[in-house]
Amino acid sequence: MVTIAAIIYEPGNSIKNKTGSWRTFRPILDNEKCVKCENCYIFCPEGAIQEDENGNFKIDYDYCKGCLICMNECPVNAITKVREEK
Amino acid sequence: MCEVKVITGTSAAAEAAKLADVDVIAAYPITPQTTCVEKLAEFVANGELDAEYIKVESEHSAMSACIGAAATGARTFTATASQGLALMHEMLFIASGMRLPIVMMVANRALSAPINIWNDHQDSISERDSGWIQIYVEDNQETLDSIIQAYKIAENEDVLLPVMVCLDGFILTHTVEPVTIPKAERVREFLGVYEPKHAYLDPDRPVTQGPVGVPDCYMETRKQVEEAMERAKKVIKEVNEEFAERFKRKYGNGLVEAYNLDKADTVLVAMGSVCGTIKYVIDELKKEGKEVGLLRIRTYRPFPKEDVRELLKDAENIAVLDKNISFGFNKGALGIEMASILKNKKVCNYIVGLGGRDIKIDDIKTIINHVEKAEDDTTLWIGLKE
Amino acid sequence: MQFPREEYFAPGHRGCAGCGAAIVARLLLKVAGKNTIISNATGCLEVMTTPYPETSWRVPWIHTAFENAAATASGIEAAIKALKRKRGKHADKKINVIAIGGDGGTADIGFQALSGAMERGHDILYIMYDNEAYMNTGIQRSSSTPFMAATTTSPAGSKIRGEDRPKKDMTMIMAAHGIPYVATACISYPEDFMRKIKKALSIEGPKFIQVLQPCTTGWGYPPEKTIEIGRLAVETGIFPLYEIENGEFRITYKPAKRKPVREYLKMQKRYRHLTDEDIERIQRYIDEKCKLLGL
Amino acid sequence: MAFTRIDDKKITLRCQIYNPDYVVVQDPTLLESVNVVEGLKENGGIIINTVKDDLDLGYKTYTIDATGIALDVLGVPIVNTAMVGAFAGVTKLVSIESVKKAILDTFKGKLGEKNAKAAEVAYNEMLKKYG
Repeated sequence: MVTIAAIIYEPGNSIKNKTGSWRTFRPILDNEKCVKCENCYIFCPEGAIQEDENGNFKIDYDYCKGCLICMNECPVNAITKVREEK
Repeated sequence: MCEVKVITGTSAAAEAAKLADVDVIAAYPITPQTTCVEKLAEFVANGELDAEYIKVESEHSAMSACIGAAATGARTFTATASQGLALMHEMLFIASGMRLPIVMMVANRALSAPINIWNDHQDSISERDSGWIQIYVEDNQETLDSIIQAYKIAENEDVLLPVMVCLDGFILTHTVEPVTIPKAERVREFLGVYEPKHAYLDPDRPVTQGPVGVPDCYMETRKQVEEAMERAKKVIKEVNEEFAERFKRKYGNGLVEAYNLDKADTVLVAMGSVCGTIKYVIDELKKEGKEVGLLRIRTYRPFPKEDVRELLKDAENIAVLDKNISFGFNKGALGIEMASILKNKKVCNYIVGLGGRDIKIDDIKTIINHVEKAEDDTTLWIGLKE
Repeated sequence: MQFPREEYFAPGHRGCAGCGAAIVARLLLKVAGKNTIISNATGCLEVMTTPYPETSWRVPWIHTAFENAAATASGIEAAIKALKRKRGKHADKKINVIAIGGDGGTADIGFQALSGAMERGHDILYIMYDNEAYMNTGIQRSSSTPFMAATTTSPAGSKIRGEDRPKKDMTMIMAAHGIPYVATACISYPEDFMRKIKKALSIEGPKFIQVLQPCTTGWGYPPEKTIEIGRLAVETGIFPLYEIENGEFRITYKPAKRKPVREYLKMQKRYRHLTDEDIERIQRYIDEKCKLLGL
Repeated sequence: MAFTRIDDKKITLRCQIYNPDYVVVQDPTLLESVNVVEGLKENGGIIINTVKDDLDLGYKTYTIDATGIALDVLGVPIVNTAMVGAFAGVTKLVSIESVKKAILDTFKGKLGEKNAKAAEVAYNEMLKKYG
């Protein structure tokens, strides 16, 4: 049933929409090389790169659209790309 | 005790907004509405009304600001006329689609071109399909009472639609009449405080209002507005009754007002202040032994189809007066609609009073004579110069 | 930890891969935080984030129309004031009322409502996310489209070579309103942008930030270059970063040596019709502007 | 041009007035450009703001120097309230108390008092002059 005035009462429920399926290239983050500059974290349009409990950055492939801004902005080439094999 | 003030229609509207203790007013001046928003500015400036008054730069922004305020849970009021209402057009649909109980006074005035500041109904009739409840009042007392009622109707959870209270420019907006002003506490008791459950912007409850209505949901939202309109008929009647109990004034059944219908074969159907003139003529004719009736459409949207059918079931000559014209159809909106629901009856349509053309006693008599003699549905423009 | 970790802009939105507008929204909410209400003009950001029944917003958000994000925000701000005063609502918090619109919704159709809201002194922050054309409707030119850029309504033809008018200077126009804070920003400089949001939100009254946000689809470059191109816009001086606080002008980022604009232009399809002569002309124009600003 | 209807019953008639019982002329120069008595009922009356005393318009004519009263009492030649007082004095259709109350409701403070005074002066003058 459509809500009154189509109001959406569930904040941020777009997480249902897994945009990871859009990807052509998959960024791979090498934590060994990572210097924690946070470039990939802050520039990701999806917020798909987050810090885990160990302080390592992880890419959430459910949402990563494969734009590769992270790879382009990584100063130490810790992020590389591979072709998604769908 | 109540106080009686001798005031204009626009002042009555301002008094009503004050009594409703509105939180936010957003308004832009336009003749003949201005004296309403001036009065409200005065109330706010004097501390008689505790409200935020946004002096917007256009009517489009007036309605936009009202929508923003109503969507935040505030009781809001604005007023406009004619070109201003036309400029709001886009936002009117958004207000109703977002189900925000905004109340607006419309000082009915003709639309340009040529520019004309005087009364007719073309402005609000052109917003017929905007999802707003439309109430057309006959006098200044009804203006005040209807605006108070409008909040009660609009904020009802079965309704949640905006309401425009339409009063005739100059004829009501600038005419002083004795108006009984109810006590503020009693109006507060009647209305309560606006506490929306569906739509209010609050960081503690982050909702998204006004999203993209994809084809999968849009049509349902339209149906919901239509259903709310249907429910509004009942609510309007109930509010009219409750208002009558508390304040001893009522307006027909809230949707329509029947005047001398019982014995009359000839019935005039009209909206707004001209109904007063028609009543006068009816009383005069009665003295001569002639019975003519009036069916005043008070609530034009939602349209009181059932009441109209019932009340006009015995009428033979039905004369519908319109202060608007649907170009290319040579009828007014009310004329078209009455004909559509009274299929086997003679329904003649009279285009009257456009751009402030005076509607005289003789004009009403001409209409009565014409409809009684007419053989078929016809349209006549009344009061045109040779 | 350099940047705040809270995310009030959820993934799953329909922005293009590499979308700069999404970065604007994400950074904005990181600074503004929970106690924020957003009034969003019609445009890319609105469309890509709220296809019913899904929303990417974790703060209260409203969209009403294209030209009126500022007017809608005026109403919200007034309502909060009235409800606080009359009914003690939201008494415990300061709510950031933020209007956000694209360059079309801000510099063109929304200009009147914006000017009105700023002039009236509402306590709101207006964010103009500037991608220099009507991207949502298919890359038509706006008054914020730069000189000679090709769009679908300012195509590079044999007679007219792209946009024939210079970019409208919205920040300076807003500064002329005498409001307490205006600034330019670019998503490629997140510290600068976020500092400006923070500062703006600490100031009472109307605030305006124009944030440049490269658009992969509209400008014609591969999505991974969004940030790089934005950086070049600043490094070449075609989009200088500054703020004007209470009338005081301050450059917030000064390139050590301005890069030639050619580097910026050559990366984008919308400029590929430019001749060397055209590029020189644009360079001269930038040099003049930068001289005025002290860059 | 403006018009007023006075009745003990609720007034519903909304059209303009074509056959008045009284015509009130606030500005005597109108007499030269407008036929002010057009449509005036046969036994109707006309109340004119003028210094002249010998006007004959073919109807019962009542004259008053409302401008003089306004200048005296208000200090400005705005004659509306004096003319209302004059109308009450001639017609007795409304009491001077009602007139004064309406004026005091409309204009606040000193302005209201002065205007009520102007109405009263005109009212008394008409009573004296025409009984």
